[in-house]
Parts: sequence; C-alpha cells; structure tokens
Amino acid sequence: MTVPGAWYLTLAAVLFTIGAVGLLVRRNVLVMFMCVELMLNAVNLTFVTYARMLDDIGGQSVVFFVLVVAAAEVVVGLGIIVSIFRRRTDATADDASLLRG
Amino acid sequence: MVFVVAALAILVGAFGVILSSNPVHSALMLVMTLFGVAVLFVAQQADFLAAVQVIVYAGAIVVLFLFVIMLLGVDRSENLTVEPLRGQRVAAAIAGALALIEVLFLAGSRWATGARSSAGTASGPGSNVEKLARSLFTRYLLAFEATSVLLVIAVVGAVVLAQRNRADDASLGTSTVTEPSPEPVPSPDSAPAGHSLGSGTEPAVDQPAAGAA
Amino acid sequence: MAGFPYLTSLVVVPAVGAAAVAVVPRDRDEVVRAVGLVASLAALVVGVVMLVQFDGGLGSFQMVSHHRWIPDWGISFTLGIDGISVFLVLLSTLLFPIAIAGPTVHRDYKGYVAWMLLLEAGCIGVFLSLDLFLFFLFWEIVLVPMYFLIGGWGYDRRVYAALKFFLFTMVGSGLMLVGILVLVFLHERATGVLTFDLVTLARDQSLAETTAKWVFLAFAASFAIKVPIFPLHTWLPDAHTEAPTGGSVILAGILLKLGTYGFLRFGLYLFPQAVVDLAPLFLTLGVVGIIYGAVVAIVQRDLKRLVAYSSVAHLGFIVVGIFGLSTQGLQGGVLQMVNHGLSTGALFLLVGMIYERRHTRQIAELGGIQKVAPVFAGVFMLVMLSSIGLPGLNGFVGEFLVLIGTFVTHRWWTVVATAGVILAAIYMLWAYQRVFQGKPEGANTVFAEMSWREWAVIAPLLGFIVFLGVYPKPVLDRIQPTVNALVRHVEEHSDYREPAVNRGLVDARSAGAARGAGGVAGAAGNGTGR
Amino acid sequence: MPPLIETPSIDYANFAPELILVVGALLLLTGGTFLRRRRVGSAYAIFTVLTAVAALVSTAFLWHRVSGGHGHAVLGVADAIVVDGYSVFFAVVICTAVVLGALLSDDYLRREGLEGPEFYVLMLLSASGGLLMAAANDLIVVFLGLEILSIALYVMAGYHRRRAQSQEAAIKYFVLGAFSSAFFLYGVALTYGATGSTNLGAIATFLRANTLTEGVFLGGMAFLLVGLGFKVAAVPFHMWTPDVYQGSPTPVTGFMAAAAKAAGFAALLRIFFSTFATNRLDWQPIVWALAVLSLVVGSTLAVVQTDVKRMLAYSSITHAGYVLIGLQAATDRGIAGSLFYLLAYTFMVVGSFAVVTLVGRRGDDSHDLESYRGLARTSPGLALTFTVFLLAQAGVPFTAGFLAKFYVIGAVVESRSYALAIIGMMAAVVATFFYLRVIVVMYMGGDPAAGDAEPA
Amino acid sequence: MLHAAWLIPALPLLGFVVLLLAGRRLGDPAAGWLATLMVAGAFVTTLVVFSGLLGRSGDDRLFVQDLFTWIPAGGLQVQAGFLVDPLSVTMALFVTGIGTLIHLYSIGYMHGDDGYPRFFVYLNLFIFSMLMLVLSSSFLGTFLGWEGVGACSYFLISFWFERPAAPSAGKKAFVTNRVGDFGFMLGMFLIFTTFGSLQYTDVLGHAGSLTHTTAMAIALLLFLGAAGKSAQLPLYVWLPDAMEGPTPVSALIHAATMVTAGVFLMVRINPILAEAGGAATLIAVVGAATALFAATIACAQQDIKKVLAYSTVSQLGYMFLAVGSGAYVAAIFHMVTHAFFKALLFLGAGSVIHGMHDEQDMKRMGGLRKWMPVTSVTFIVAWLAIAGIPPFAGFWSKDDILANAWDKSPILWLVGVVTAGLTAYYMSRQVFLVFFGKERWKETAHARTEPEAEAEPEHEPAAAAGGRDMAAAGAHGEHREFTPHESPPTMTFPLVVLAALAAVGGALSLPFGSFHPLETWLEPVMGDRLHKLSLSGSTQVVYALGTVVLALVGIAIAYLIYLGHRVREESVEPTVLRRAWYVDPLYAAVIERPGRLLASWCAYFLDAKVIDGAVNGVAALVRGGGTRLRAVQSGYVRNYALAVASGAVLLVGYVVVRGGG
Repeated sequence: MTVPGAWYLTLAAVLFTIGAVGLLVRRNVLVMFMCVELMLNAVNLTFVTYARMLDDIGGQSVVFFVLVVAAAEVVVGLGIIVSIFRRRTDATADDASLLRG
Repeated sequence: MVFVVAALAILVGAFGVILSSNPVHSALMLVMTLFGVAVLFVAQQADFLAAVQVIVYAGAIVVLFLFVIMLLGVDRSENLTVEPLRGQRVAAAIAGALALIEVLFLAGSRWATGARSSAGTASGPGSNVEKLARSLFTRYLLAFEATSVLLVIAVVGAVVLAQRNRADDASLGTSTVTEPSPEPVPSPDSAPAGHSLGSGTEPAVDQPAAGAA
Repeated sequence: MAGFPYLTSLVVVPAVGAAAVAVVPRDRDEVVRAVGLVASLAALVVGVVMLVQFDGGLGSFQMVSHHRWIPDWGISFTLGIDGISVFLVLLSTLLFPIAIAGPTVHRDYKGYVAWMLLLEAGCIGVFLSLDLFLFFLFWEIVLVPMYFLIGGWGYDRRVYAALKFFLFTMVGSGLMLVGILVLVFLHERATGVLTFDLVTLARDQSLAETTAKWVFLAFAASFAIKVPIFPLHTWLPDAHTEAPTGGSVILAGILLKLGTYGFLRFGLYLFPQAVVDLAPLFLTLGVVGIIYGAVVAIVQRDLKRLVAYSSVAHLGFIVVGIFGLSTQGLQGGVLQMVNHGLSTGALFLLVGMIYERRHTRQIAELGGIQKVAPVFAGVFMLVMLSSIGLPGLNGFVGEFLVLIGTFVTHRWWTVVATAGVILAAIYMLWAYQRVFQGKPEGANTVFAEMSWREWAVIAPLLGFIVFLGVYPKPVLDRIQPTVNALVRHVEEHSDYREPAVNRGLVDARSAGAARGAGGVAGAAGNGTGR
Repeated sequence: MPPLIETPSIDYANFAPELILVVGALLLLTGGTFLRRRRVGSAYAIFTVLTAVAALVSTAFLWHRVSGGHGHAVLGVADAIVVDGYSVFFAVVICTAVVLGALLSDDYLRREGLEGPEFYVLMLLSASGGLLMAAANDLIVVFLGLEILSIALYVMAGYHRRRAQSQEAAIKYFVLGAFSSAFFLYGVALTYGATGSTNLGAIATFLRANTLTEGVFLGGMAFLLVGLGFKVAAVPFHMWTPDVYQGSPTPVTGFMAAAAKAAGFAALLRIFFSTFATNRLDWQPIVWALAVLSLVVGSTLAVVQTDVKRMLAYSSITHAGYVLIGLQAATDRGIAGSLFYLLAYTFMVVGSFAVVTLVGRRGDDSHDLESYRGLARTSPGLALTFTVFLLAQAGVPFTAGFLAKFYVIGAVVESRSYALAIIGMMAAVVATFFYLRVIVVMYMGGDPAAGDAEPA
Repeated sequence: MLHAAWLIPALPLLGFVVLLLAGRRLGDPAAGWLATLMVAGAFVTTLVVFSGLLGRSGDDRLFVQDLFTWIPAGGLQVQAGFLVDPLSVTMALFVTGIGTLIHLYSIGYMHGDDGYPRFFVYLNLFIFSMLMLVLSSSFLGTFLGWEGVGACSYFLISFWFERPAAPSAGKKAFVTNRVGDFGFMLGMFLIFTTFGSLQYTDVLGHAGSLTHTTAMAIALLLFLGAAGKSAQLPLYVWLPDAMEGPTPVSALIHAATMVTAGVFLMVRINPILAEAGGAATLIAVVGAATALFAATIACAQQDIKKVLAYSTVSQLGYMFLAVGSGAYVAAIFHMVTHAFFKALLFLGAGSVIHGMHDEQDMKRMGGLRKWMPVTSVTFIVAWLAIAGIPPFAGFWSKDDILANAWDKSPILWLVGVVTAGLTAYYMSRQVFLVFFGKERWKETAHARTEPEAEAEPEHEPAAAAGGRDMAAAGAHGEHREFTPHESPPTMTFPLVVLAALAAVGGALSLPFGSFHPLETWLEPVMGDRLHKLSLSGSTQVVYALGTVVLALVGIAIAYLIYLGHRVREESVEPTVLRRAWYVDPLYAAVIERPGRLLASWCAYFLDAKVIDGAVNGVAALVRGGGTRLRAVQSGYVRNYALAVASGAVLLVGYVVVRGGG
C-alpha cells in the first residue's frame, strides 16, 4: 500500500516548522544554518511528494536546483561565518548586535 | 512502514539538531534527518535525487559543517537552558504552535490540486534519471544554466572571503575583527551597548585611523 | 499682442530670473539685486499689461493657454485667469519686488533672491492653474522656497518654525492630493473621461452628495491649514515671527491667500452643494478665528506675533465672506485678500524696519518712537488704520462687503464677526500706544526716520491702501462678473439661492417693502426681525 | 543520429543583458587574475560600467523587439523567461544601478584599500541575478535569480574587511536571507502542488481555468510573499534592512537598495499581479497590510534616527510601502505607478548613497547627522545635490519622487482604497520631516548658535 | 449753486493734504492760518449752498450730488455723493461755522506747541470727516465720516502722546466708539437686507413700508451707534477722559460737533424712528437718564473741563430725550444752541487754562473776573444760556425739549426739569469757583488738594500713575509765580462771536409764538412725522416759568455754598459723585480685567498649550512611537528572524482562515 501524499506533506510541514523554530531558538550560527538546511529539506520532501502525487517529473527537477542552491549557500555562508567567527570559542549569533535601533 | 520509520528518523534527527547543545551532535543529527529524507525520496520513486541527497548533503554539506565547526573550534557545548533574548523562546514556541495548527488545517484540505504531469510524467516507462535529465535539459534548461552563475558566485565569494582574511592577516597582523577574544564574550544583554563581535570595536575604531596615518 | 502668452510668461519670468540669479557669483550682491529686481519687475510689467488686456466684463476664464502634458492621466498644462485671480496675481507681482529689494538681507543675498523668485513663480502658478494636477504641483512647490527662506534667513527659532510650516502644510496637501484623485477618478467612473481639467470637472458635477462632502473636506483641510482657519493656525505665528521680513511679507501677503483662493476656486467651484451644506461649519470657524485671533493678539508681547495673530482674524473675515455665499461677501473676500496683502505686508515691512533699528520686536522694549520718528509713526498709523478697517482706507471696503453680504445670508455669524471690529481696534491701538506713544527712553531715543529706499518700498503699498479705500470700483467691477458667474454656478448645482437683495436684480426701492415684511426669500438664517 | 534529448532552441538575444553581465563578470574575473597587484587604476570600474552600458544597449534592442511591430511578450528558453516591456524595464533599472554603483565604488574601494576585481565581478553577477528575476517566467528561475542576487550581495555586504559593522551586516543578511529563501521556496513548493507547475504562464492558465480556494495554494502565495517581502524590505520582514544598509560599505548599500529592491519588486509584481491576478482578492488585503505597516513603521522609525545611512534605510522601507501601494491597486495604472516609483527610487537612492559615500570619508564611519552639519558651507555642491535627492525622496513637486508618489496614490485612489492613500500621504509628511532634518543640518546648522533649535 | 456742495468737504480735505505734505514747512502759525482759511472757505461755500437751497420751494429742497460709485458690488451700489437738504446744510453750517471759530482760536491756543502743524492736519481732517458725516448721500458715506471723526478724535485726544494718560484716553474713546459702530454697522446691514440699498433717498423714502419689528431693530442698532458717538449711557465713559486733548479739540469735537453726530443720525432716520414706536421711548429714557446721571457727576468735579464734559453728556441726553419724544426740531435746535454755548464754555475754559498756565483745577482758581474780562463775560453769557435763563439761547431750546417731553411722559419731563436745576447749579458752581471769590491760585502749594482729586480712570496703572504724578509735580513747581492774563485776540474773538450767538440763538425758534423758522426750514426733512405739541402756548409758558424758577434756585444754592460758604464744599461733593459713580472701576472690573484674563488664557494656555500642544503632541507621538519601535529593532538577528517567522505565520494564518482551510 502507498502512504497517502498528505502524510508526507504534513511531515514536511512539521519538519519545516521545526527548522524554523530551531533557527529562532539556537544561538550558534552554525546550528541556525543547519536549521535552514532542515527547512530546505522539508521543501525538497514536499517537492518530491508533489511530483509523485501529480505524477510530474518537474517537482523532482526543482529539488535538484534546490540542492545546488543549498550547496552554494553553504559555501558562501560558511565562508562568512568562518571569516567572522574564526578563533572564537563559540559562534553566537547574538554577538552580532552592534547595529541596532 | 518505511514511511513511519523514515519519518521517525527525520523528526528525531530534526529535534536532535535543534536540541543538541553541542554543534557537532547537531550536525550528526542533521545527517539522520537527511538520510530519512533520502529514504522517503526512494519511497516516492525519486531514486536519483535520493542519491544526490546523500552525496551532496550528507557527503558534502554536513562534512563542510563539521569542518567549519572544527576549524572555528566552536564545538563547545551551548547552554540551552539559558535564553538571553527575553521572550524569544516563548514567541518562537507560539509561532511554532500556530504554524502546526495551520499545518493541521492544511492537512485536512486537498493538498495537491494542481494539473498533472505538466512537465512530463514521473511514473511510467523509462528510468527516473532519464526523465529527470530530459526535464532538466528541456524545460529547466535555463535554470540549469543559471546554476552555473550561482556556483561561480559561490567560488568567487569563498575566495573573496578566504583570501582577504589571509591578506589581512598578513598585512595587518591580528588586529582584525576576527581576533580572538582575550576574555569571554559577555552575554549580549549584560554587555554595554555598542559591543561588537568579539573585540571588534577596537579595530573598527582604530583601523581607519591607522589608514589615515 | 493678443497672442502673447501673458500667463505663461508670468510663471516663467520669475523662474528664469531665479535660474539667472543662481548662476551669478556669490559675492556679487549688486548683480543679484539687479537681476532679481529686473525679473520681478518684468513680471510686474507683464502683469500690468495683462490687466490692461483683461476683459473686465467677462465672468469666465481668459487668456487660457492649454497644452497637453500627460495624456495618459488626462493632465494638461492649463493656465487661465479671471476676475478672482487677476488681482491676486497682480498683488504677487507687486509684493515680490518689494520683498526682494526692500528688507536688508544679512547673509547670502543670492540665495534669498533666488528662492524669492522661485516662490513668485510658484505662487503665480497656483493662482493661474486651471488643471488640478498643475495646481497641486505649484501648491506644493511653494513650500520649498518658503521653507528655505524661513529656515535660512529667519530668526532664533527659525528651524522649528520652518519645519512646522512645512509639515503642517504638507498634511493638508496630502489630504488634498487624495481628494483631487478621488474627484478625478470618480469623475472618470461617472463620465468615462479622465481629466484634471478644472472647468470640466466643475461643469460635470458627477459626485454623489456625501462623497462630494468628503472630497471637499479633503480639499478644505489643505486650504484651511494654509489660510489658516482656527484651530489649524498655530504654525502661522511661529512662521511669521521667525521668518525674515521679506518672508513674512510674502507669507502674509501671498501665501495665506493661496488658502482662501483655493476655497474660492476649488471649493465653491467644484463642490457647490458640499460648500452650501458645510457653510455653517466654516462660517463658525471663520467667526471664531476673527474673535480668537483678535483676542490672542491683544496680549502678545512680540510685535510680529501680534501682527501674525491679526492675520488670523483678518483671514477669518475672508473665510466668512467666502462661505457667506453672497455676491458682496465674495467680492469683499477677494478684495480683502488683496487688502490684507497690502496692509499686512506693509505692517510686516514696518515691523522689520523697527527690528532693523532696534534689534528687538518685544513691545515692552519699545516706546515713544513717535517722538523720535514722527513720519515713521505716521506711516505705521496709516497702515494700522487700514488694518483696523477705517473707512476710506482699503481694509474697510473688503471687510464691510464681507459683512454686509454675509449678513443677508447668514445673519448671526455676521453679528459676532462684526464684533471683531471692536477687538481689532483694541489690539492695534494698544500696540501702537506701547510702541509709539509715551516718552522715548533709553535706546528708543535714537530711531532713524524712513530712508529713501524704505520710502520707495512702502510708498506703493500706501498708495494702494488709500486708493483702494477711496476708489475700489475698478477692482470691484472686474471681480464682479466672475463672482456673479461663481454664484450662479453654485446656485445651479445646489439648493442654494442667493437672496435677491444681494443680487440686486430686483429693483430694491420698490421691493423693499415686500422684503421688509416677509424676510428675504430663500436666504439661510433669515426672517427679518420677526 | 538524433540527440538523446531535444534541447529547446535558444535565442540568446532574448537574455542578452544577462549574458553580457555574466560574460563581463567572467572576463573581469579572468582578466583580473592577470592584472593582479598591478596599478590598475579605475580599470575594473570602467570595465564594469562598460559592461553594464553594453547591457543597457542590448536592452534597447530588446525593447525594440518587444514593443515594435510584433506585439508584446516574447517567451524564451522553454518558456523559462519572458521578454517584455516589463523585464526590459527592470533590466534598465538594474543596469543603471550597476553603472551608478560601480562609479561609486571605484573611489570608495581605493579609499578603503579594498581594490580588486572580485567586487565588480560580484556586482555584475548579482545584477544578472536581478535581471533573471525580472525576466523569469518560472518560479524556480525566480528563485535562482534571487539566490544569485542575494548570495553575491551577502559577500558584498561583508566586503569591508576592517569594519565590524560590515561583517555584522553580512552575517545578518546571510542568516535572514537564507531563512527567508526557505520560506520563498516552500511557497514555490506549495504553489507547485496547488497548480501543478512552476511555470508562471502555466500557473496563470491553470488559475484561470480553476478557482482555487484551498489553503495550500493560498498558503503558498503567502510564503512567496514572505520571501519576496523580505527582499523588498516590507514590514514585518524588513528588520534586516537598517542593520545591513548601515553596516554594508556605502556603495554596496546604494546598489543593494536599488537593485535588490527592484529585482524583488520585479518578481513580486510579476508573480502577484500577472500570475495570481485571479486571486487578487486574496492577496490584496495582505499587500494592503504590508504597505500600511511599511509606511508607518518605516517613516516612524526613520524619524528617530541620527545616523543618516540608517535613516535612509528606514526611508527605503517607506518607499517599499509606496511601491506596494501600487501593487495593492492591482491595476495597470498601479503597476505602472510602481514601476515608475522604482525607477525614480533607483536614482534617488543611489544618488543619496553616493553623497553618503562622499561624506562618509575614510573608514566609512562619518554617517552621523553631525557629520553633515554645515555641509552647505564646506561643500555647497554636495549639499545641494543631497538636498535635491532628499526632496525628491520626500516627493516635492518637480521631482521624479513627486510623480512617482502621485502615480501610485492615484492608482490606489482609482481602485478606491482611500484609507491607504491617506495613510500614504501622511507617511509622506512624516518622511518629509526626517529628510528636512538632514537639510536643516546641512543648511541651517552652520552657526552653532541657532542650529540646535530642533522641533519636537 | 447747489453743485458747489462737493466743495464743502473738499476744501478741508485739500487743507489736510497740503498740511500733511507741507505742514512742517509752513510751520507756526502759517499752517494754522491755512487750515482756518480752508474751513472758512467751506463755511462760505456752505452759505452759498444754503442760499441755493433757500431759493427753492419747501418741498424741492433736496439735492443729491453723486460724484462716483464708491462701492459697487452686486445689489449693493454705494455712491460717493452728497445729500443736500435742510438738515444736512444746517449741520454743515454750524460745523463749518463753529469750526472756523475754533480753528481761529487754536492758532493762538496752540502757539508754540511742538505738534502745531500736526494739530491742524488732524483738525482739517476732522472737519472733512464731519462734513462727510453730515453731507453724505448714503449711510455708508455717513459711516465714513463717522469713523473718520472717531479716528480724528483719537488722534487729537492722544495729541500729547508723551503724556501717559492721553493715548489711553484716545484709545478708550476709539474703542468705545467702535462698540457703537458695531451697532451702526449692523444697522446698516439690516437696512441693506431690507431695502437693498444704503442711499438715504432709497431708504428713507420707503421707511413707511417697514414692519414695526424691523424698524425697531434698525432704530435700536443705529441708536447704539449714536449712543457711542454721542456719549450716552452706558457708553459715555470715554468723553470725560477725552478732555486729555487740547481744549479747542474738546470744544470742537467733544462739545459742538462730533458728539452731536448721534443726534444728527437719529434725526436723519426719523422716518424709520416713526415706524419704531418702542425704540423712541427707549431713546427718550436713555437720554433722560443720561442727562440726570451726568448732571449729578458734574456737580462734584474739580477739573474745569471735566465739569464741562459731564455737562456735555448731560446736554446730549437732553437732545436724545427730544429725539425720543419725536421733537426732532427741538433736538436740532438744542444741538445748535448747545454748540454755541458749550463751545463757548470750552473755549472760555481753554482761555482760562491758557491764562492760568495749564492749571485745570477749579479749586485753585477764583476771582479771575478781574484778570480775564473778556473771557469771564463771555463765559457768563454761556453760563446763563446753559442754565436756561431767558432770553439766552439755552432757555428756548431746553424749554422746547421739556415741553415735548411732557407730551411723551410727565416722568421724563420731571427728570428733565430736575436736570435743568442741577445744570444751573453746577454751572453756577463753576462760574463762582473760577471767576468769583478768592484768588486761590495765590495760595501755597501744600494747601492744595492732591492729584487724587482728578479721579482719572486708570489704564496703565503703574506707568500712568508715575507719569501723571511727575507731570503734576512739574506743573506745580513751574507756575509758582505768575499772574493770570487775558488771551490774545485770535482767542477772544471767537469767544465774543460765540457769546453773541449764545445770547440770541434762541431766535431760531421761539416756542410760544408762531415764529418757528427752524421748524419751517427743517419741515421737508421731518414731514408729518414731526411731533406736534399738545400743550397750548400759555400752558407752555407756565411750565417754562417753573423751570426758570428751578434754575434760579440752583444758582442760588450754588451761590450759598461756593460764594456764601454756608455749607462745607466737601459735604456737597461726595466721593461717589467725584468718582463718577465708580463707573470706570466698575467697567474695569467687569469688562476689562476679565477680558484681559481671557485673552491671556487664550494666548498662553489655550493657544500655546492646548492647540499648539496638540500639534506638538502629534510630533511627540510619532517620535515616541519611533523610540518605542526602536526597541524592537534590537540588533539580534534571531529577533529579526522571529519577526519574519511571525509575519509568515500571520500571513498564512490569514489566508488559511480566509480560505476556510
């Protein structure tokens, strides 16, 4: 038997939510970034599920691009993180609060 | 059955990411989620993507994460019981709860109302790779080409970010914003206003002066 | 000469002058003065020639120059003049040379003159525009030069005053812009024609009554702030007091008129029924302004501030005249706009001269000047009496017409407004007493008489003050056809009917009895003595 | 033997501007390697400007193509992009931003000791992403364009290596950008599920045939709005704006404010106005709320700023509100108004940041209002220029800013959202206050005796 | 000949203009002579016009000369023109006539004053305005003159502007007059509303068609104006203060001409009054009350001019009593005779003041008869005239009024008679104090009553009090050693002429017989509205004798007190009368002080705090909102992310709810 698409999609939505909430509550920039990856994965899961439900290969193609984007984002993102938080014992996002108001 | 297991893995992994105090553990839990997702890809006839998922995500991205964690040496455990930003967790929880409620609402409705197979079928004869390739090089050709630009940027960006640190280190010694903090960074809400990244205020102020001199 | 674009020239000449001044080297004040004077006087000459060409018998727009501009939006560059605007334009062309050449400017004369000329172009543009968009454009642009004039050449609290002036006015303009757009688009919806043309919009009258009321209020907000109508007046004392002398002259002489002119041209013309319905509100506010402005003026300690509050009172009369919707009231209102420009302009010039000599505007620090400078005091007295509304001087004619016309249509408001005449005497005479009478002491014992330059500046104003008081007929005759047309327009598009007595169509002598017995038919608030 | 896959025929002319930018960037990158560490003067900047100008020239041809004899839009590369007046318009706007940004950067980079071709490479590539967004006829292309644009900007924001603020801007921009991208992407996913395609043309066709009231589709729309709202800095997705604008190197800020916002709006307008036209009643209230919030929050917060750069950042939020007003009207006139607004805004904002760059001096630190005190005396030309830009932003007549406001307000009045129009005008008043404040300091702050009389 | 009417006001106007431009060059006394010449010319012209009018038959004595349209506005067409009829010519005659005399007098009186040319500038302007007032062909023209004379009165009262009291008095006069003008203006508005015109010929010719109420309203409003100008209750307060002006001014403006403008106006509108029955009664009552009220005050004043001022108020009351009784001719009659003798009294007083070196306190005079023979003789003539002793002019006119008042109401008559007695008393008191008795000006300074006696109203309490004290002190010290002297001929000549007129002026209208030239002359103006006495001639004589007896009693009492010293002077001059029934302090407490408090409250609380406070409050609100919102912009990236997430949740929530799931 096939699991209904709705289950997948709900799972993806929950995963997306977890990722989003995670980004809100974690201070470590790297972990926050991982949460973004969680969200992207949720999106990917959604796409693939839709691809199956609609019997459309387009959904899978999109995932491919998302992966590329995720990779590029990681490269640059981690580059930024490295350049800022090098030789720091923790990469706390809250420290970046020079600009405010 | 596969779905349940994979879903469990995904959720446990996801919660693991956000609940592990140690970033390394988070990264490992992320891998678990990624694998779960890959399994579900397979379960939905996206074989190629499942492979890519494992290779790119687990193989490249997470490794990169771990590498950076090690490089920065920020693998110290984060104290998760403290939240310096007042109200942040409560608000996040409320937002999350609302989001879940909305998801439940959505779950009751029709999820997939779209037209079927507008970019070619996913099932039926032919391998998944072939169909994917056909779609990528026809309908998504431009997108495919555009990714090249993206990758160029990623490369240039990485080079810029890395190279200029080197240049700075060479020419300016250690007086950059990335200078290690001689003392523990005070927590944001107890710190006086205007403190910067690490001891960043200091170079930010004296650097232009040095340049002017 | 018939084809000469007078109106366009009136706008362009000062603007070109401003540009010319802008390229003069900063330290060549005499060149700047020459260029500024030439430009503003050229505008004056154009204005006078235009007046000669002006057909006083016509009630409609004349010399209309019309060019397509933004066809997508039905916007055109349309200028035109009629009996209401012609004298306001002339007043502008008269006051600007005075403001440019008259007062002593202590810094950056070039900038001062450039802004002044730009301001002139803007003001004249407002008076001439027959396209709502164009009108709004000029209306708004006027703010900028005035802002810089107050802020750059003003007194101690100039920055505050300039900002207050700008923002206050902009609130109104914002509402008006929305109003204009609502009007235009509702008109399009009703007629299928998208146009900003004033005449077309006024003729079609396609707005529903309630809508028209709201749209009118949006316009009115802007005009009311500019006039200013109580309780939106508080920018005015600050702006007047802090502005340089020339700025005050223009502010009082021209800028305030933009508001009342707006009521006439855009309020009455576009929204007759709304104006008729809301007239009691505005009459009340106008009357309150008359009394309130005068009462507050009484206890002012700063001479300029006192004159500023007197403006609130005077403008109240104009508002009453406009919303009284009577031929006399409207004619008087228009005339009073000119009059107020002349006499209050002159007052500000004189106060400026006092400041030049004594470096104070505080009434308490002045005194006994009549002893030292009798001629100066005499001039001040004349202008003051004009401001009080002494018959034989210009102020009276306007005020009287406003009151007598409005009395017929809106009796009880007029009764209260007339009481303002008493208060005017109190604050003006008391101020005169404290500043000019008594024994001069201390620094007041030295007070130079008027110089030739000051005479040259003030003499034209004095001339008109007397002339318009004695023989206002040429002006009134040219205003009348337009006012008649306007009143007919209002009657045509509303349930208002002007009393016959105002109109003068019925032979007054024979009908006096009937009216005396039965009251004037159709007038609001009527019921002669019953 | 026929190819295994029939790739669609590609008329490269259809995305010539993008191509020119990318090729220019690559040339610069390669060339830069050889020129490294030599005295290159303004060569990089000049090359960048030339590239952008070339792109602009190519847009002229495109313009001819889409507006000439054969009707309007031209679809290209398997319907992934569309060339129409709209996309050409944004190409012009963004390329203009590149020209201005490059001109601005040259002096700045040398002043700050940050020379190198990479900056310009990133700028060109980023611009190509913007162009892609504007021309995209596929949500995924929009997404890729968005990422190209953004990722380059992340790097550029942190380009000033010695300024902690610059670094902080980069990390904030990056974290939030990635976050919002995820939202956007999720929106794409839901829309895909609801309509069965990511192609905007296909979506539009589908929506015309089917009435969708399902939460999935509407949710997807909402998520798209979140992602794009973030890009255009609409409240409540604006919070990165002040920090990033303030922290980034000033030329980058100028470029970012112009190009990123234009690109964001390009996508927003195309997706919502053209594609989701059938569901207008669903998204109009949201846009209404976003517009009002942007206007109110942007202008209110700008009032209390003392840093000119930051003030301009908040003012850009207000400007976003105005463009949204045009979108809210959801009429041709409204969109035309929004487009005009963006064009005017580009010049105003780049110009403003140009002045800020010049005043900022070495270290890019002198952005406090105090740095502008008496500017009219020390450099009258600069002060006058800034005044013009500020007055234009305030919407004073005879400036493009006025016409822009007039058009959007007019459009929204036409569609009878009177409240929005009035809020817009009142926000303009508040906005005027802070623009005038700068002018006051420049012109009337000369003598310290009278300069302090700030109103309440 | 009638076409010369425009010349009448034109000549003084010309004088005004010339003096304004060249007055200082002409100087003292040429400026004065020029001004006098102009007024004399006007007088001559008036005579010419008068003769022209006489040449016409009774009903044809109306001539309108319109120069140009002054104010054309729709239904309102106001002509600048002149209405020449018996009434206006009568007024013009005595205005120019007395005006000429007073100009002449001023040449001497003002000699040596700093503002000599200025004085004549004002004086000529005044004559012009007054002539406009009486000659204009429309209400508005009259109003022009009305306000003009008011302004001139202001100028002239505050002529010595360096004295603190003078400007205050001038201002008071102007403002009080404006209160009256308020009524005048409203009256005009109502006339326009009713008749559609302000031309006398249009309005008065159709007055018969007025409803009673409208007529009453118009009449009362115009009466308010008249009460202001003619110093009737309750607006009389400015006139006593107006004595701050030079004495010729008091004579010309505040006795002979301007103050009678109100009476003129009432007579002018007699067709309207005829329709407004109740109004006439009110006018009569106000007139009578004023007459009595002012007379009581006059009994206790020490200032030689103040007595005359209150006397003027009182006599004006008589005139209004006459108007109210419908005795318009009597009113005009009394106006003319009053102009003669009151001008004479003022000029005499001026002569005394001149001779006494600016001393005005009667208690410091006495026995001047020997030193100033001409002045004293003429003054005594005037005294007898005003006291109502036959055959002097005052007797006839006053008796005429009283007879008419009897017809109106015996109570009014009684008041009039009592006033007549009081008048005789206080005038005798003045004459005795000034010209008879001991030469008190020789007494030492310390014996004098102190400045308090002047009982001035206080306008600028601090400044004024100090200034006045100083002035008084200076004056005392100055003319310690002097002998009073008779005035120069330019001053005494007018006295003599006026004395002659005061003596025989009664011939204009002799009540008991059938010789009524004035009435016949004025008949075209009054028509059938003129009140016809119900009393027979012989009854009138009886009443008249009674009045004369009463007057003689008054004189006798004054003699007993002030020459016989049978009663202490102070006991018949109670403080309440000396302080004029405390009306000035009352007005200050009831109107002025609350008014000023209100103004201060408006300016410094309502305007500054409430209205402007609201404006600044909005600004503060925006600023406060900004500051509060700033806190949200915390600088923490996670906060920002929270905002994004919350926004997303809300948006999605909205669409989900909207889409119904």
